[in-house]
Parts: sequence; structure tokens; C-alpha cells
Amino acid sequence: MSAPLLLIGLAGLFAWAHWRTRRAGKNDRWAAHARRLAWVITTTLAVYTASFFLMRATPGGPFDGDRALAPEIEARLRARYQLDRPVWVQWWNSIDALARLDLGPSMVLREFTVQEILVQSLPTSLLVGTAAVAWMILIGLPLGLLAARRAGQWPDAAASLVAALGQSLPTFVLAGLLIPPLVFGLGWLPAAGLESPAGLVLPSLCLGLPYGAQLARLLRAGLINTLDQDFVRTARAKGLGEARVISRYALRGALVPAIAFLGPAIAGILTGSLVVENLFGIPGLGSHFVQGALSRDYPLALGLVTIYTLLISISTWICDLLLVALDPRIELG
Amino acid sequence: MRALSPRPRRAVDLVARLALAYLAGLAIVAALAPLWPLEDPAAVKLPRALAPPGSAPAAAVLAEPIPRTGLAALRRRLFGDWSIGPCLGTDDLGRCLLSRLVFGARVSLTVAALASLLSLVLGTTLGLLAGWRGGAFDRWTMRVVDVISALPMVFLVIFVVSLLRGVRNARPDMDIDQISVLLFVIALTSWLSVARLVRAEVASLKQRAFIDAAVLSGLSERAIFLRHLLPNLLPIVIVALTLNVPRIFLFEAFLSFLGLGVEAPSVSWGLLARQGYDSLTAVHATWWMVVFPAAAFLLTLLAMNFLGDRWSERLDPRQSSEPVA
Amino acid sequence: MSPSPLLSIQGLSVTRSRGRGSPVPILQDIHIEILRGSSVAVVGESGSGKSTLAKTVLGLIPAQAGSIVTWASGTREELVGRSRAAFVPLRRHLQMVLQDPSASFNPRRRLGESISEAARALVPTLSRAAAEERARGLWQEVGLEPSLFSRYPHEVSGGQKQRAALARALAPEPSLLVLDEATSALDQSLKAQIVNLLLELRRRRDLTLVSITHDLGIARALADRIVVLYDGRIVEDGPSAAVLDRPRHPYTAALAAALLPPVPALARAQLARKSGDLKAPSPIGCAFQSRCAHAAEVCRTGEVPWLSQSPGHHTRCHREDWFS
Amino acid sequence: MEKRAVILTSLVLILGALLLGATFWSTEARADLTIANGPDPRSLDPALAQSTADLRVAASLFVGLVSPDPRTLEPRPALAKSWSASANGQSWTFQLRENLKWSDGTPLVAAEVVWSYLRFLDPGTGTRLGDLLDCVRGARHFRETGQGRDRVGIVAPDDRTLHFQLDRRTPYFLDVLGQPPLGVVPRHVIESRGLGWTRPEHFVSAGPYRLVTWRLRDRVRVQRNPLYFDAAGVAFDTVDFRAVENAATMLNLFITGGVDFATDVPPGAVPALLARYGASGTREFLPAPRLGTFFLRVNCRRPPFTNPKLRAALSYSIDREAIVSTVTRAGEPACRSFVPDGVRAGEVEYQSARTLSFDPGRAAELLSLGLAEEGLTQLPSFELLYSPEPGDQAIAELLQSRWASLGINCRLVGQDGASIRDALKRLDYTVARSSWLGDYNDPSTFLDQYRTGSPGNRTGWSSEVYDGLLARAASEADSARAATLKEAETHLLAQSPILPIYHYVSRNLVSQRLAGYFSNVMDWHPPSSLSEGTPR
Repeated sequence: MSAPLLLIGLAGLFAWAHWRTRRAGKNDRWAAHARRLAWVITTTLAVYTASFFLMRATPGGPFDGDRALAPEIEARLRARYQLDRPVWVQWWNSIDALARLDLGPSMVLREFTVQEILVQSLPTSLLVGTAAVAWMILIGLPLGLLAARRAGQWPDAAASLVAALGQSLPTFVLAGLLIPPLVFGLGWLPAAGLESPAGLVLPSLCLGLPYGAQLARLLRAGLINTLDQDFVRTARAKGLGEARVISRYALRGALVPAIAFLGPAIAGILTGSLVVENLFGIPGLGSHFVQGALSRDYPLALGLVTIYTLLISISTWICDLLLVALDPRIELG
Repeated sequence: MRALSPRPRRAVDLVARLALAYLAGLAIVAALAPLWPLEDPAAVKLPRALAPPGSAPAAAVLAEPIPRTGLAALRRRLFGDWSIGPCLGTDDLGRCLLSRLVFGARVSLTVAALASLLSLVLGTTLGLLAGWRGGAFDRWTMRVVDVISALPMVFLVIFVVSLLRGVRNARPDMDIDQISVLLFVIALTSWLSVARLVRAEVASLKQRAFIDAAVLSGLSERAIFLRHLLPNLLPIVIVALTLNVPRIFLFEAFLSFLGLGVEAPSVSWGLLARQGYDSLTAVHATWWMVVFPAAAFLLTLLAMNFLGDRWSERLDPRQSSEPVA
Repeated sequence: MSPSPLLSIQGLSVTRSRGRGSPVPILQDIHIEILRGSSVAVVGESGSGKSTLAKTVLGLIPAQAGSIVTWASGTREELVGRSRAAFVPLRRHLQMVLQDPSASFNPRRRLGESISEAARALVPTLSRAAAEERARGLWQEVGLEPSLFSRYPHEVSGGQKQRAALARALAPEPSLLVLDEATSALDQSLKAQIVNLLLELRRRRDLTLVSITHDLGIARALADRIVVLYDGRIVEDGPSAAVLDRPRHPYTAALAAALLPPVPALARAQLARKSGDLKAPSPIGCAFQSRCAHAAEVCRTGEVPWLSQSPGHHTRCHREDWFS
Repeated sequence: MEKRAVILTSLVLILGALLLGATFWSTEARADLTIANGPDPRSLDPALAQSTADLRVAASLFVGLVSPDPRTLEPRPALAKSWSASANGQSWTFQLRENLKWSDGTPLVAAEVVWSYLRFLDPGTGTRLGDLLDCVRGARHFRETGQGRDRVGIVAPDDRTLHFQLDRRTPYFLDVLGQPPLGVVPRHVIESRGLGWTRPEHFVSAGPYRLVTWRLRDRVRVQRNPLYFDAAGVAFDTVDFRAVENAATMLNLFITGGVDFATDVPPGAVPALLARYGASGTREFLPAPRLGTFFLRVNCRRPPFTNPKLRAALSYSIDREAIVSTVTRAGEPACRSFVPDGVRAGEVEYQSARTLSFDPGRAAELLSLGLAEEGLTQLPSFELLYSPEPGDQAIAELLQSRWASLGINCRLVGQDGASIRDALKRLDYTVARSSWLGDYNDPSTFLDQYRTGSPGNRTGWSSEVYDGLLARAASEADSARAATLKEAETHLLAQSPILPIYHYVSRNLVSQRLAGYFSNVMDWHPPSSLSEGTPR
């Protein structure tokens, strides 16, 4: 029985955080981290449970096919995967398995366990995601800086246009428009697949561009705000060069909302990768996620929901740490 | 205090006015869609399938049976059988793309507007209460928000859409249509950021003395919310709105890509974008099916972004030396 | 007419919990009796708990212990433990002018609206028109140009806003008016104008005034009795002339002479503990001991006695004879 | 300091991700033949294969007793060298080749073939296509109950002889045995490895290829099996089955030379592809009829469609020609029957019923008759369940629009595959899109589905006449059987529980450099028979 242990451990973590706060004051870092960790686990369990019952309430099952299964076969399959037990029991058992970090076997890709699928596809998703974040920064930062420095002038308008373009075109349309010139016209990039680093360029660009556009808009707004503030003017008055003023003083303040946006953006990039994976034939998590959901592969879909929840929570956590590093006034929650 | 950066205000205001005019015009065109001399967006005309812009003849089409009331009847009285024709080309079933864009705007804008409105109402109410009450209510509301925002939305959408369709099929008498399902799902997923923003804003407004003054003036909680908190929340809410609408557009397109979007004969911009994508292959491209929906998205979001920027700058207290009224 | 009590504060304690840490005491064991028609000033440094006291009396901050009783409405009413809604009927009689005039008006409402709004909310019998008429009357009474009545807050000066705030507080015609640093945001000449206005109003409207201030000059000008707060406790209470001219507590003396010594390490630790940052030993004995020029061994121990210096004049000090 | 730590951590994370990515780029060289296979195979176990993508991989890894000729589909000797049937066609004997070996060198004997077939039938295996072998004595009973394993009519008297006892004369028996799901699997590996036996590290087969890698959503790579009985006849040393779901992506890959063989094309590209490849004479895109039908199911238990006249009215009101000429456009034949043309029924070619037509007048007549019988004045609006993919959606829209002009109003309901399957299973639909691909080259693979109680029925339709005709056909000789089956099909179409729309065509894109590709009705193009060569 691992689930009770997990719950006890969770309660212990909360209690320790509470005790530590009592002893070391409310700004204690370890207490904050412990509480955060406890909440990440709680959130994951809550999301898992909600998804579990949502999936079970939805019509269809993992063994439905275009061709019906003989009742005997279906009964045996259901028994093999314990689907014949009461749903509460199944839920408790799956939580128990989750506590042992066992995500169970896939019910549709029957030769694989969910862990094996993760091991195969998570690195790819992380790779594409990292490259997309790189694109996002590569596009968003200069565009935002340019727009803010020349606010109201034509570079601002041009940057806004690019940003709106990035924000308004659905990924698949973007891909459809980028592939002909880059793949067929110039022949620089492969049409699909990740067989070479060049194969990474288009998918990550399509994935990162919309977020880069949003980042540019946020940065522009933030910079216009901070460029107005006294400390920046003081820096200017000291005779510092404009580039230095921006990089040393203004950007710091402007980055706060941008980094706060980074957490949801990473979440979006991770979960939104499915279209890109489909378009470019990339062996990532996204397609497993949607396929798992569509084919009612309960363990696979739930396992991936758990992983996504963890990834999202952890990336927001890291972003919060970054925020604290940038702006000491912000408290660790 | 003035913004330091030099800005030719007049040009900015002109563009802002243009953007506003475009959005208002679009809204009117979309709202009155049945009134314009357009073809039926769902009318299949196979002989002129995939005709490039302007090349296909207009078809005299009117819905059967002829409506006696409403915009469609008025259209008949005004224009009779005449229609502009497919000047933006036709799709693979010979349907007029212009008409589909106009009727699609109706669905897309309605979904975007209503879903933002719903999410605004929900997000503002909860954010307001959480920020105002503070304490346990605040903590738990925000925990719930955290949990929901940690749920991958794609997953939620697949099941909620299937579930609601199940409910709809089981209870046809409830008459849930596809667009309300979309609306519900999108609103459900987009109120979180609004709630966060509003809560943070209320928490800081609460510290301001004028709220204490309102309490001292004997105002009820409702009056404080309505007269003192809400008006001061307006700027942040508007910013949230301009950030939400493009997300909703893209989300709707994404759902269409997954095949979970609107059902025919309804048409939305997301669906048109998807059809455009489908028509774009390595060997053949019907460019008009990609370019016009993409341009519709682009123009609308450009206008919205611009207005949003301008509006949030205007509402920034540090920039307004003139009366805000 | 024998003076009858208007407000009586007995054993009031207020603590504030910040975040998850243990609650920090802000006010401890406060006793003040305010007679009808009197004018009391509460003085002390910033952080001494003056504003908290004012806000507690007006029901903006809940009290943890003690009682506040008022007879302002004609009957005896207990204020501690009242819900926000149950407080509303009393606001007609107890009013307050908040600290910062420029922050205490909703930037998106016209000044006049805020005043008639207060009149209407607290005096339900007033019609909309009557409320506005009363507001305009008050507007002139506090000496404001009628043309400013429908201006927005950011369009008028600080002094004008302070007068408007006064008008708003007077709108329900209260019997007790609490002024929280009513003049500290203003320059010298405006201060004098406001003080004169207050004295005038007090006379004309038979107001009972409680002024919260760190400015002893204002206290002297406005009040006939002064209560000195230090670290959430009353250290001296007496007639203003006596307290200001012959202080019987080292803290009051230092305050009056504007010779307050800097905050030493131990007091800093106490301040830090208040904001919940550090663990510090709770002080034993007199809270002022670490800054007191006259501190002795006795100050480090035990409960500090509440001593009567003369009728109506008390201090909280171990060293009753330090001044001699 | 903290800032530096944060930056350092981010750098480490990015580097780590890039390093992980680099593992992809250091992988194997390009395969000799690359096939864009559609979605991932769900399983490499031939008994569990069901989609065409699964079957294509299974067919290259496994082999059965016989194997269809890629040009004529005639059964050719595979593991079996020769065979004979008794006069009544109910008893078959097969002789295995000498020196058959598994890819790990273990000898392959007849008992293992028997075990493979019994495993295929065993309900514990979870086979979906188990009814393929229903003609074998006792097979159906064992498949449906798990009882009577030793009474199934498949035995191996010695190491090289196999004996089948059938329930009835089955003209298509050899066709069935040639199907990929009946490839022979290694008992010695499966019993020791369980479900994981298809992993590359354990994998053993007797087919033309053996498994090298299987990366989900990426590719299945196979390599020539030197111990295959015809290893010398296999031209390509390595073959990649790439998982590419999106047809547009397949086309892009094909055009840029990333794949040599693509198994689907985007619907929008069909006319351009036909024009491009048809005109140039290279014939890389050459759609050919195949055994499959796209049709609508009507729920015969849901009023008012309990009335066959109303169902038939729907059928007469479908303009099938318009659908194939504007939506599918790859030369798909519009349905005149349920069973496609070109099906063999034993020794004779099956002549299908050919009773379907587009006849709005007849439709209107049947509609009013049917409505009168049901006591209705107007056909209530009903729901048409479709899967929201480009082609399907266009068909649904076209149907809706055409029906509307005939006064038949339907609402389109787009559902994901699992929901549609669930609705079909629970008979919780009114009209739903469906498709059927024949398992073997015989009309019964289509017609048997609508027998009362058949799991493939899913319309609630049941007809004693129909069941009787099918039963009668089972015992008849080829030409009489074909006539009886045609009679049954005519009855089925008249009753209209299903509304056939069009027959599928193969939609392969095949590089010019491949030889050995022949169009056939089963869309059967085993990689082992393809070779490098001049255009066909």
C-alpha cells in the first residue's frame, strides 16, 4: 500500500513546512520550498483524480474498435486491466500505483508501459520545447526592445505587425505557409522528421513564434512603463549609454511580467506541441497525449496528464524563482 | 506626467480610430450577416468548386423556404435574388468564400466575445471576492485556480466536448448546440488568468485609503464593489480582454484542427483556416482559401492589439494629466 | 451640564497576524474615556499604534480583546465584535478623516459625489436632492469654492482635498470626529487654516474631536487632553498643558523636546519582531527601556506601574521621580 | 549569486535537452526503402494487427502457410510447399518446406504452426480478426468461449504436415490463410517473454524481415532475415516504416525524396497529383480499385427508420456520383452495390447486386409511402454522425445540403473516433458514417457482417431471409453460391440498413525507382516483393 504512505508523506511535508515557518519565520526559504513541493504533489493528485473520473464519464473505451470484439475477448481484456472492478477501486489502485511511480501499461499500445512511452518521447518533446523557447526569446526580445525604443514610430508599427502575424496565425496555417518556400523553394530544411538538426528548425519555429509575439508585446508594454520611471531617468542623467540603461536598469523591471508569462508559455508550448508533431512527424509526447485521450487509453492519457501537470507546475516554480531573483520584493509563495 | 518617448499622438490616434472603425464595422457586418446580398454560406454548388476569386458566376440563391420575417426577409425585399457572388473565390464544394467569411465572423466573434465576457464575469467575480475577502476564501479560491490551470487544456477540452455532446445526444430536448459547447469550454479555460489579475489588483486597491473612506461613508459591500472597486478594475480588465481574444481565436482554430470545432453547416474562421490549410499542398494551392481567412485573423487581431495597447496607455494614471472621464 | 461620557475604551487589545507567523500585538490594554464635547489628541511616533487605535474605534480593524462603548447614538452601544453591517448605523455618529487626503478619494469619482454619497448612505431619510444640498452646504462650510464641487480628486490641491474629506466626514452630522494625521500632508500655512477650521467647526457643531497626530503643536492647538502612546501602550495621559509643559514620562519629554534618541539594537529587534521578520526575545519590563536616558535596573523587570501624577494625569513608568 | 545559479541551471537544462536531442542525430543511416505508413502500428503482433498500417508491418515480418501473389493475389506457397483439399472441400492438408528456421536459428515445425493458429483463436490473445478462421471446425466455439481448444480442427500429424478440418466448403480458405494476421509466430519466444516478445531485443520471426528498431511515432525499422526461406528473393536489405499521420506531410516527404512509398495523399491534392503524374507518364500516383466501401449505417431500431421504405428513400436520394467526382476525386467508383467489383467468389468472379442508383423521384415516392405507414407528415430531423476529417466532413456537408433540397433535414454531429465507435456499439445513433475493408478476396467478408448477431452488424437490422440465403450459399458450389450471395446482397440493399456511397481506391504514391509494384484489389504490396528497378 503506497498510496497511504504518499498521503502521510504529503501531510508530513505540509506539517514540516508549517513547523519550520513557526520556528524560522515566514520568509524561510526551505519552508516555502517544502510547501510549494507539497502543493505541486497535491495539485498533481487533484488533477489526476479529476481527469480519471472525467475520462471514465466520457463515452467509449480502450477496446472499442471499428470491428467489434467478441464479448468473451472483451471480458478477458477488461479483467486483465482490472476494468471490471468498481471505478472507485480502480481509482484507488491507480493512485497506489502512481505513488510507486508506476504509470501502468498502455491499454491500446499493448506492448508498452506508459513509462516506456515516456522514455521514448519525452526527450523529443523537451528538445523541441527548448528550441521553441529559444525561438520565443530570439524573436520576442529584440522585437519588444525595438518596438519600445521606437514606440510610435515605424519600427514599432512593423514590430507590431510581425507580432500580430505571429499571434494571429494558427500553427497549422503558419506551417503551411512556411513549408513551401523553405522546404520546396530553397530546399534548406527537411519536410518532416527529426533526422538532423535542420529538422528541428521549422517545428520549433512554428511552436515558438506565437509565444515570441506575445512576449514582444509584453516586453514593449513593460519597457515603455519602466523607461518612464525615475530610476531609469536617473541612470540616463548619469550619462549612461542608452543600451546600458536598457540592459542594466529598464530591462530588469520589464522582464518581470515577461517572466511571469514564461511559465504559462512553457506550459502552452509543451501541451500545444501536438499540432506541430502531427505536421512534422515528430515522435513527441503531444500526439500520444491526444491519441491516448481520443482512443480512451486510460493509463496512457492519465499518465501523460500527470507528467504535464508536473512539468507545468515545475516550470512555473522555476519561473517564480527567476522572478524572485529579479525582483527581491516578490515573496516566495 | 508625460511619456518621455516621443510619440506622434495624432498619427497614433488616427490609427486607433481606424482600428476601432474596423472592429465596429466587422461587428456590424457580422451581426447583420443575413442582410447582405451574399449567397447562403452552406449552399453547395459543385460545378464551380474551387473557383479562384472573381471567376465564378454568382448564383442566385435564397434559403428555402423563403423566410417571412427577420433579416433574411428584409434582404429579400432589398436585393431580391441578387447577390455579390463569390468574389473571393469558392471552396471545394463551390461555396462562396466571402459569404463564409462573413458568416464565420459571426460565429468566431460571438464565441470570442461571449467567451471573453463569460470569463470576465466569472474571473472578475471570483478574483474580486478572493481579493476582497482575503483569508481562507482567497487561499482556497486561488488553489482551485492553480489546480485548474495545471490541467492541460487540450485534455480537458477533448473530454468536455465529448461529454457535452453525449449529454446533447441523450437529451435532444435541452437543445445544446455546438457553439454553446465551444463557448462553455473556452470560457471555462480562460477565466483563470482574469481571476488572477483581478485578485492581485483588488488586493492592492484594498490597501488604498479611498476604500476605507467608502466603508466609513457607510456604503454596503455591493455599493463598494460596484462604485469603487469595479471602475478602478476597468483598465486591467480591458488589458486581460485584449490578451484573451487572440487566444480564443487561436484556440478555436486549434479545436477545428482536431476536428472538435463547430459543426457544419455552421462555419467559423478557425474552420476556414483549417480548410485553407487542407487546400495547401505541395502540388497545388488554392491560395484564396488560405490568404483570406488568414488576413481576416490578422487584421482583426492587429486592430485589437493596437486598441488594447492604446487603451491601457490611456488608462495608465501616470499618463493621464487630463481628466480620465 | 455635567460632562457625560461619549466613548469609553476599556482594556482594548489589537493584534495583527501577518502571513502565517504568530500574531503580533499592535495595541495592548488601552483605556481611554472621552467625554462629550471634549477634544483629545493621541500622540506618538509612527508605529506606535495611533492609526490602528483610530481605525479600531471606527470598526475598520477588529479588536481582539476589551470593549469600546459609545453613547453617541443616545443609547449605550458596544462596538467590539460588531460585524461590518451592524456598524453602519453607528457611522452616522462616529466619523473619521483619513490620513492621506489624496488617496482617500476614489480617483474615478467627482468629489461632490463622494460627499453626497456618504450623506445618503448614512442618513437614509435624505432624498438624493437633499443629500446633494447638504453636501453643497458643507462644501461651503469647509471653505471650498462651489465651482470645485464636481471636480475629480486629481484636479484640486491637497489642502482642498483635505477640506473635502472633512466635509465628507461631516456629512452625516456625527457627534464624534476622529482625525487621523489630518494635517501632516500639508504645509505650515495650510495646517494653520485647517486647525482653525476644525476649532471653528467644533464650536459650531458641538463636535467631540479625537486627533491622531505626531505633531505636538497640532495637539496643543486642538486638544484639551493628550494621550501618549508608545509601542501600543499608553505611557502618559493628562491635560494637554500638563503633558506638554511638564511631561512626567521620559518618552513624552523626549518627544516634546524633539530630542528622541535613535532606536538602539534591542528596540530594532522589537520592531523587526513586529514586522515578523526575526525571532526576538519578548521584552521584559518597560518597552522604552532601551532608548530611555533614565533607564535603571528596575526598568528591566516586572509590570510597569500606572501611576497617578496629579488628578487626571497618569504615567506608566518605574522611575516616578526621574524628572526631579 | 542566486541569479548566477539560476542562469547556470537554465544553461545546464538547455544543454541537457540538446544532448538528448543529439542522440537522434547519431542514429542509423537511411534505410534502403522508406515507406510512409500512416499512423503508428498499434502492435507488431500479427494476431493483434487491425489497421492497414499494422497489417503492412506484420506482413513484412511474418509469413503464413501461403502468401498472396502481389500481382494476381493467387495464393502462392510460403511456409507450405504444397497442399491438397478433399473432394468436399472440407479437409485440407499442407506440406511444409524442409529446413524452415526462425530468425534465431531454431527449426520451425508444424506443431508451432498449430500453436500459432490456436493462439490466434484464443480469446485471451485479444484478436479482433478472429472470425477469419471461423470456417475451421470448432474454431468459432473456442474463440467465443475459450472452451474446446483441443477440439479445433487443426492438427499436425508430424513435423512437416498440417491438417485442417473445416465446417463447410470454403472457397476462399487459401485467401484467408494468406492474410497477415495468420502469420506464424514463435511459441518459444512468446511463452518466455509474454507481451514484450515483439521488442527488438527479443524479436523472432520467420518472415522476410526481422525487427531492428521500433520507436513510437517515429519508425519501425526491419532488416532482411537471412534465414527466411526465400531470403535471396528479398531485394531491399533494410526497410523503414515511418509513422506519418498527416497525409500532407506524407506528400511533402515523398516530393522531397524523404520516402519512397507513401500510403495516402491529402484529398485536396488528388486532382493535381493525377494531372501531374498522369501527364508526365511516370505514373507515380496510380489509384486502383480496392476491396473497401465507404457507407452510412442506419439504426434500424430507431423510429422512424424502423421502416425500410424510409431507409431506402435515403438511399435513393444520395447522389453518389457527385460525391466521388467532387470530394474524393481519385477515381473512386460510386457504389451500385455494397460489395465492390472485382471480387472473386472461388473460381468465378462475383457479380454484385448493382441495384443502387440516384433517383430523387423514387426517393420522394418511398418517402411519402413510408411516412404514411408511420403516420407522419414530415420526416423528423435526424442526426448524421461523421468524423471531422476533411474528406468525411465534405461528404457530410454535401449530403446535408442535397438532402435539404429534397426535404430531408439532418443535423451533422462530428464526433471523435472513440465516440462514434461507442455510439455504434450501443446503437445510440441514427445515421453514422462507416467503412469496411475486405479481409480477404471473397464477397462473404462483406456480406457476413450483416448476418443476425454478427459483431460487425451494428445496425440492429436482422432478416431471416438474409440469414437463410447466406446459410444456403455456404453449402453451394462456386457459381450457385455467387448467385445466392447476389440475391442476399440485393435483399440487403433493398432493406437498406446500410447506404453504400463509394468504393475505396488505393491512394499510394510510389517512387519511380521501385519495381514490383502491381495494383490489386487488396492493396497488397509487400516490401519483400519490391525491388530497385526501372519504372513499371
